[in-house]
Amino acid sequence: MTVNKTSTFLGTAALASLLAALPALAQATAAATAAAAPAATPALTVNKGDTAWMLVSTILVILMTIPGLALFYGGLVRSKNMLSVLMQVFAGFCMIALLWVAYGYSLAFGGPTDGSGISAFIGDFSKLFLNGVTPDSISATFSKGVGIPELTFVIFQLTFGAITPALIIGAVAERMKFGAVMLFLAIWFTFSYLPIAHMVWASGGFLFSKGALDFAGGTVVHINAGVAGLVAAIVLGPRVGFLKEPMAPHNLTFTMIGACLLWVGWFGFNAGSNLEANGLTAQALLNTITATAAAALAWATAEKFIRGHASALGAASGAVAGLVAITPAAGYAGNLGAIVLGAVAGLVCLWAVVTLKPRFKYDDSLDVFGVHGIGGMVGALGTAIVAAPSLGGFGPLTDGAYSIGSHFVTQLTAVVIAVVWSAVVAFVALMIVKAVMGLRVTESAENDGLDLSTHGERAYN
Amino acid sequence: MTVNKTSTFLGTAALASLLAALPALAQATAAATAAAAPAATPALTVNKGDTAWMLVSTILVILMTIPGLALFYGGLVRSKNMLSVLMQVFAGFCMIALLWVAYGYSLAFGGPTDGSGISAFIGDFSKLFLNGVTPDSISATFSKGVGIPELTFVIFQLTFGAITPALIIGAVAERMKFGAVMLFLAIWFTFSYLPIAHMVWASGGFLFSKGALDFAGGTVVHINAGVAGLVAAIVLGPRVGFLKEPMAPHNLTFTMIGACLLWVGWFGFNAGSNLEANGLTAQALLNTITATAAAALAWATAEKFIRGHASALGAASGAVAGLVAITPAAGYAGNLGAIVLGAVAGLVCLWAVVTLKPRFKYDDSLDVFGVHGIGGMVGALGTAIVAAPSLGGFGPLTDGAYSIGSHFVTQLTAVVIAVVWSAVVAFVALMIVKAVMGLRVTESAENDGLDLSTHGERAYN
Amino acid sequence: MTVNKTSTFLGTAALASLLAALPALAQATAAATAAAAPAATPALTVNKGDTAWMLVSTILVILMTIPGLALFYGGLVRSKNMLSVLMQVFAGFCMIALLWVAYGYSLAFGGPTDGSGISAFIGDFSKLFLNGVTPDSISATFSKGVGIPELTFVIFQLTFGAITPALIIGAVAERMKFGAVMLFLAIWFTFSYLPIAHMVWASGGFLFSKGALDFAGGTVVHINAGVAGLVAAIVLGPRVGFLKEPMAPHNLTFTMIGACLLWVGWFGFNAGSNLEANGLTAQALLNTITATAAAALAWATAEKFIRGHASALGAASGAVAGLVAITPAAGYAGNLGAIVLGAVAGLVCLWAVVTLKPRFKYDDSLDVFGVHGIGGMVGALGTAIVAAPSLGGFGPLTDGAYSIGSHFVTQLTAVVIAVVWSAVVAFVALMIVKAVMGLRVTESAENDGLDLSTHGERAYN
Amino acid sequence: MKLVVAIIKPSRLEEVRQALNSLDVHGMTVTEVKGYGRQKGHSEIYRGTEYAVHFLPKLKIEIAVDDNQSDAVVTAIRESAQTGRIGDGKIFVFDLEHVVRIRTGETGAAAL
Amino acid sequence: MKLVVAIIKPSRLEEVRQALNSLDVHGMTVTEVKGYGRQKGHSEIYRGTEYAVHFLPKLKIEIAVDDNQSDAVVTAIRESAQTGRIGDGKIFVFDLEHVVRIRTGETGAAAL
Amino acid sequence: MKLVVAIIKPSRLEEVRQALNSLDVHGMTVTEVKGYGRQKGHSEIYRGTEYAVHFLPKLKIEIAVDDNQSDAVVTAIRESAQTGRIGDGKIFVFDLEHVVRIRTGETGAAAL
Ligand SMILES: Nc1ncnc2c1ncn2[C@@H]1O[C@H](COP(=O)(O)OP(=O)(O)O)[C@@H](O)[C@H]1O
Ligand SMILES: Nc1ncnc2c1ncn2[C@@H]1O[C@H](COP(=O)(O)OP(=O)(O)O)[C@@H](O)[C@H]1O
Ligand SMILES: Nc1ncnc2c1ncn2[C@@H]1O[C@H](COP(=O)(O)OP(=O)(O)O)[C@@H](O)[C@H]1O
Repeated sequence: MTVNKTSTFLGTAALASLLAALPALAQATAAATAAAAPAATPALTVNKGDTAWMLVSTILVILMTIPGLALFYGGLVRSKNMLSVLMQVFAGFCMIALLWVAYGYSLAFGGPTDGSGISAFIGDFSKLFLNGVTPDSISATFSKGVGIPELTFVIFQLTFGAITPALIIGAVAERMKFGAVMLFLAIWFTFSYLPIAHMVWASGGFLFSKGALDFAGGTVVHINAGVAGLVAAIVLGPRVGFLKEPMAPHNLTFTMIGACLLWVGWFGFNAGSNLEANGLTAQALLNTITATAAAALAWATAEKFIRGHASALGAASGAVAGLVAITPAAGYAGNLGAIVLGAVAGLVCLWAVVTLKPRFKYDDSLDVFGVHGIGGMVGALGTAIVAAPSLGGFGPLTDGAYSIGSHFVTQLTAVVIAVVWSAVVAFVALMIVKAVMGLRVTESAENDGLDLSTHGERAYN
Repeated sequence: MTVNKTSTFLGTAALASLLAALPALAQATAAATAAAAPAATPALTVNKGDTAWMLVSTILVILMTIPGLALFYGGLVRSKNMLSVLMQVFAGFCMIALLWVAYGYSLAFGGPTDGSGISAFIGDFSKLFLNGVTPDSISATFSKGVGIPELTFVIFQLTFGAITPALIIGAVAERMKFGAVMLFLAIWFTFSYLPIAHMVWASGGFLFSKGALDFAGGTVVHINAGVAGLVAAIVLGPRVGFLKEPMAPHNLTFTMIGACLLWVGWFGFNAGSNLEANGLTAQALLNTITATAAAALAWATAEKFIRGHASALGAASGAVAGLVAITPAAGYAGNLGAIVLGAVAGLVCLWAVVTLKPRFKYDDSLDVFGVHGIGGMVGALGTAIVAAPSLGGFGPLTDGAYSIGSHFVTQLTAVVIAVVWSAVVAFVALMIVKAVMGLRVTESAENDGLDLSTHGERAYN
Repeated sequence: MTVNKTSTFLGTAALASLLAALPALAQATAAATAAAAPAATPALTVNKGDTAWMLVSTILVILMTIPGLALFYGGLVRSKNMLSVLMQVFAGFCMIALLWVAYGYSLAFGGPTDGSGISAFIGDFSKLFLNGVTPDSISATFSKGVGIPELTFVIFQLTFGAITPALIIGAVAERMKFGAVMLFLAIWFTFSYLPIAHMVWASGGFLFSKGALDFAGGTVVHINAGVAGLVAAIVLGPRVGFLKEPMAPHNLTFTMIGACLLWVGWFGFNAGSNLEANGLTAQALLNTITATAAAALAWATAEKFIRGHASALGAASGAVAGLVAITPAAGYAGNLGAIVLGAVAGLVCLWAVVTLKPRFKYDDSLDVFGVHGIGGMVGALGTAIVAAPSLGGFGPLTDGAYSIGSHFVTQLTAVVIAVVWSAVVAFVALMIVKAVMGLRVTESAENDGLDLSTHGERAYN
Repeated sequence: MKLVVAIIKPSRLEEVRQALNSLDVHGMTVTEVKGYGRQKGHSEIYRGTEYAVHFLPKLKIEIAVDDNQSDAVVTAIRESAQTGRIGDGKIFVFDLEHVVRIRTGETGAAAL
Repeated sequence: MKLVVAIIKPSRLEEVRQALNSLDVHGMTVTEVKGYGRQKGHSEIYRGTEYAVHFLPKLKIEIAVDDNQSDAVVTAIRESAQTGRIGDGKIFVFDLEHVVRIRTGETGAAAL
Repeated sequence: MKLVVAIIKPSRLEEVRQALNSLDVHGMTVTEVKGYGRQKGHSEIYRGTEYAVHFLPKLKIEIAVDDNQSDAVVTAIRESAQTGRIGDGKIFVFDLEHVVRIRTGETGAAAL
């Protein structure tokens, strides 16, 4: 492997200029409306019921990641790579948690809230290591006058920052170096997750100001991770033996457990994103049940028609597709809207996995793009529709009215920006990592399995 | 297979007339007391602590079902049927969740609350697709003036409606067609679960008015499902090789995980049924710990004496028996009452499984009747006793007094009604399904295992 | 086996006199400050948000034990002993839950709160079977005027009492008689856990009065259990074949699931120990994330340098070490303090397991001492440092100042007392059990595996 | 002595064991194997990908017998393992030169 | 008849199956085994303890063939299973006295 | 050449491996099998149902050796695998016609 220092520098420079150049796009008119982002408004009252709910939601999203996502992914690989997947998710979670405290929260939610200059695209360094955030600091919620301890917002958002890079792991499973995975996730988290989270969720963020709707992270989390996964899968190239030898999931029981824990944890993800415990939280939770149920049944039923068998893996995959799609719409969709959105996502993601992927022959090992990328797009665009009050939704009114068309355009803009941004960052990050340490394990290590070759252990004895 | 359309029609007619005929039994004196059922009493105040707790309880009951129940059952079957069990529970949960939103909630909790006419037995169609239920709607709790968002009541009750049919799956495991399971559960849910839930829990419900005590669903959930399981096991007939070849559980670790998650989720089930977060909720939670602990130890200890070995499966089975038995009594029993009730349930259910079942040779694959049916009866009848304030219980007083005898008679009435109702509905439903699509897979499919023959996949590779 | 009744009596007498003799050490000046222990102060207001949070925390600690700890331990043994580990943890939890209600709560938190006489060392029998504790009873929290239902305190503390003995099981795995494990845990719980919990946490307790800092149980839970585990491992002697035949973990996937559930449940353990849902609770939760993440990465990275492989089991073990170490400091440490404390604990526990244990050749099967004992000491002593406000901590001020030195001495005193107390009680308890029924299964039973020989079943078929 | 080896369907093990018991053959060794033959496999689909499964689960039974028992054992297995459906398996007979019982050191027919 | 037994690396199974197919050999029985030989094992470390793993996963393939096919089968296996790296395995050939097809009772070459 | 096959108790594998090593036999293939013989099984109870387990876990070791080594190998196994308790297992010796080392194509004793 030739370590190409020049390309590393070029890559880093490209990333830096990406961040630096984009503020030019910022709209001077970025709205300064009240935001999810913490602001020490004096009049905010904290209710311990909300606090309790945010603590629980945080814990749920962690459960969703470890062991939820780890098991969902782990069951799908061959047994010789089981621990490598568990370890990548586990260590990835640990690493991002520390980066979040170090600078992630500050870059995502620190800085001016007026969207001036670069602040439309990224926060600042004012809250490095949670500087100034004490147990008494308060963040605003979506309800006027209602606050929650800022630390609950910090930990809740930490879990979002941690699960998003972890999602990408499914695309590179069974062949990437452990160190390379870690470094790649760290770079991508810094240059793609943080700015996009800032743009969409921070007061004054570029997309936030444009009115992009993303209740719990369809764009920030799923499109973002799905696209990075696709790029990584293509750059890495397929696993040895891909499309030649059988690579059947080694333990679908673990995958099913993982899918169930993803679902359970996702209630914290989606309903927690309301930042309060009220009737709308219950609506978001209900939508997260019904959209998912509809998607699981849609996928399994379609499989029955196409292939003759409704599979358990199909139902689980459909459920995840539904969860992804309802994520941006969780608090905006009405009952019927959620069900329809879920069903559509189930069918479209099935198509992406069964038809789209084989056509292009990229080896997205565990279908991160097919489920999270595509499902995220269905959700982001569908949100514009199902949020319409005329369709039973709870979308925000502009001058007393809700225009599906204009919301659709905004959502599409957000999707395009996230796709391009994430793809560019992922590609450059991979080039850097390749230059620094190489991306893939040796072929013989891949044959032996990463558990033994990388981690020196085996899952089952 | 001969599709007998006539019998289908007869069956459907029988079900319909069952529902239609029963109101004649309704007591004109049905009490119109404040109920768990939502009623938009203007003076209700919502506390976010209660809301947070109801959200959490909902999530816990989902955890209890998927993956809890799915794993508990799945570990007990042979590995060739693992995914079929996971899939039936998973897809069953999805289907009922959608039916609940479509008409389940309306039929269970919609309609007049005065118990007039048919409303003593079933709700109406006023809340189809949650018509009129908004994030601002409020439901009453058991405390005067205290409300919770109606949507939290909707989702909490959704989980009860979903787990109950899923319990039945254990009785028909390893041999029933997937489509037949789904159709059977849908019919049984509609004609047995919904009316019994209405009768017991809705304001004006027939058994509610009679004062039947069922804190969290001993009758509605466990007797109901246990009896349906027994009927289904008998109608289906035994598995190929039953009592001839070994059918040892393929993975008791999964069964133990499942038992633990059932227990953990059951706290939401039982303590959540208080609809508030207060001292009585903690009492219900404590009872759900101690009754279960006593039952697990009682079963395992008795096994040690009978068979020479205290088995892990015995402890887990005992725990479930204890959970079932304390369910109706969770908020009524005192500390000692809960422990005694649990221990008795552990012993009685052990007897049901070890002595009763072999005597009648029905193949209730995973002992749904032995544990849920019998345990539910022990609990329902025992509640009359342990709820007595003289025994440390918290049962409701009538004219300042608590009569164990009269409560026992009421409980017995409720048990008998549930047994008969559920048995009739289950039988007719099975006949309908048999006529429509047949009940069992072919013998060769059963030999190959349902995972491969029905779902086209294997759990372990 | 010779049952030596005399030695049994001597042992019991020794334990009794240990308890009786120690009050002499009690400081007359034991502070009578407001305490975590319940006191029916009339002015306490209960907030349902706090109540909801305490209910959730209780459930989380149960999840942490069953299935969390059970799986973490179970995955590490050979498959022939899997069920025995699950069963010991499960049955142990059940047994202690009942003992807690019977007399545990009373001995830990009953009696005078002024530390007079024996009350500095142990509670009394005033609350046997929760006598007098009703759904309306209220316990004080750490905030003036804020109470929680006493029953939530009872159940929360129940889970602490139950998990502590369960931790010891890892040290005696794969060779101890089931009955002997149960009896040993019951005796040790009574004579070591209860007095130490009382001394550290009850108002008027000996160490509480001295100002020992133990937010969530570093001394009470981890040092206590770790030392008992070491003593038990030594007294029992090594497993047949120890250091001769391979005893590789049979299923590291279960161990990883267990580690994740331990972590998730530990949030209830640590953040629940604040007894309220507020900003400090979020801080404790954050510390429980970051210290753990730092420890997991520290252990795995060190392994990479020492052995060439960063293992998944290493990351999981490191995580547990971090969780143990942050336990006493959870609500006292600031952000950086928690990270440093975690990283140090990861490295020290790695040393204990890789270097210390082999040197002394005791067979602490699953490293209870190496991780909980040593990690607990690192945490207890480290708390004195990281709690310092000058280092960003939240430790209590004395006369407006925080002295690391004097706190360190207090912490060291608490550690020494716990080590000696637990070791003596464990040793005597083991001698009693040995005399009554013997400690180890026969060699042939050990060869066959405890699942078959003791429980009459096998985990996998 | 002979070693009789039979590849059978897993579900026939119990019948075979009983058939051999009635011949007073009380020793055998069983291995889980996968078989490939005229019996066709099946295909499994995981997400989008289809896998052809050519190998089916079978059991291999090995029985060491005295020369004169060999035919009876072969017949007993053939009858008890037969279902008449494709994939029933094969019986192979080998010459066995030497047998030792590890526990006692006995050799030849006495070791069986 | 002969029984050809080959110990091969698991990853070569598919090639071997295809090579045999092109010889018109359509039956075989496969067993998962562990092999010990010149190929060195590796060590695994769990917490502090290091385990030397001497045995490596291999597959055992058994093919009953008519005498005259035996050499062709051996050659086909040798070529398709070879990677040239240590641990490729062995081929053993045994004399097979008698074969029976359980389903039909056919014997000898007809039973293959 | 001979193929020495031993059915042994799983716990004896390590002793047997070392005993063979000291004879300079450095190759063998091991299979997990289940044995049925004089050693009685046990019964397991799951909920109400009792299962008789007739088959006990054993290991099958196969060692190809040159004719003149055969006796020494048999003796070494017998001694190292013996516990003296029922169920210790059997040793079978077969004639081995032909051996090939896949990696090199060597045949006969050179292939071992
Ligand atoms: N030539 C062979 N050598 C070794 N084993 C064979 C051979 N042919 C078949 N088998 C074994 O016998 C089993 C059954 O063979 P198959 O051809 O499928 O059906 P049948 O026995 O009914 O002819 C196969 O699965 C395989 O295990
Ligand atoms: N003497 C033997 N008897 C039986 N099997 C053997 C013998 N020697 C080797 N094997 C099997 O062949 C496999 C490969 O042998 P090895 O010596 O490692 O490499 P190579 O085949 O390249 O010489 C071993 O893992 C073992 O399964
Ligand atoms: N006739 C036989 N053919 C093949 N394997 C046999 C035979 N008899 C015994 N075995 C194998 O040897 C093992 C030990 O035999 P067993 O009769 O239990 O005890 P022992 O070896 O002490 O006589 C059995 O479990 C079985 O695997």
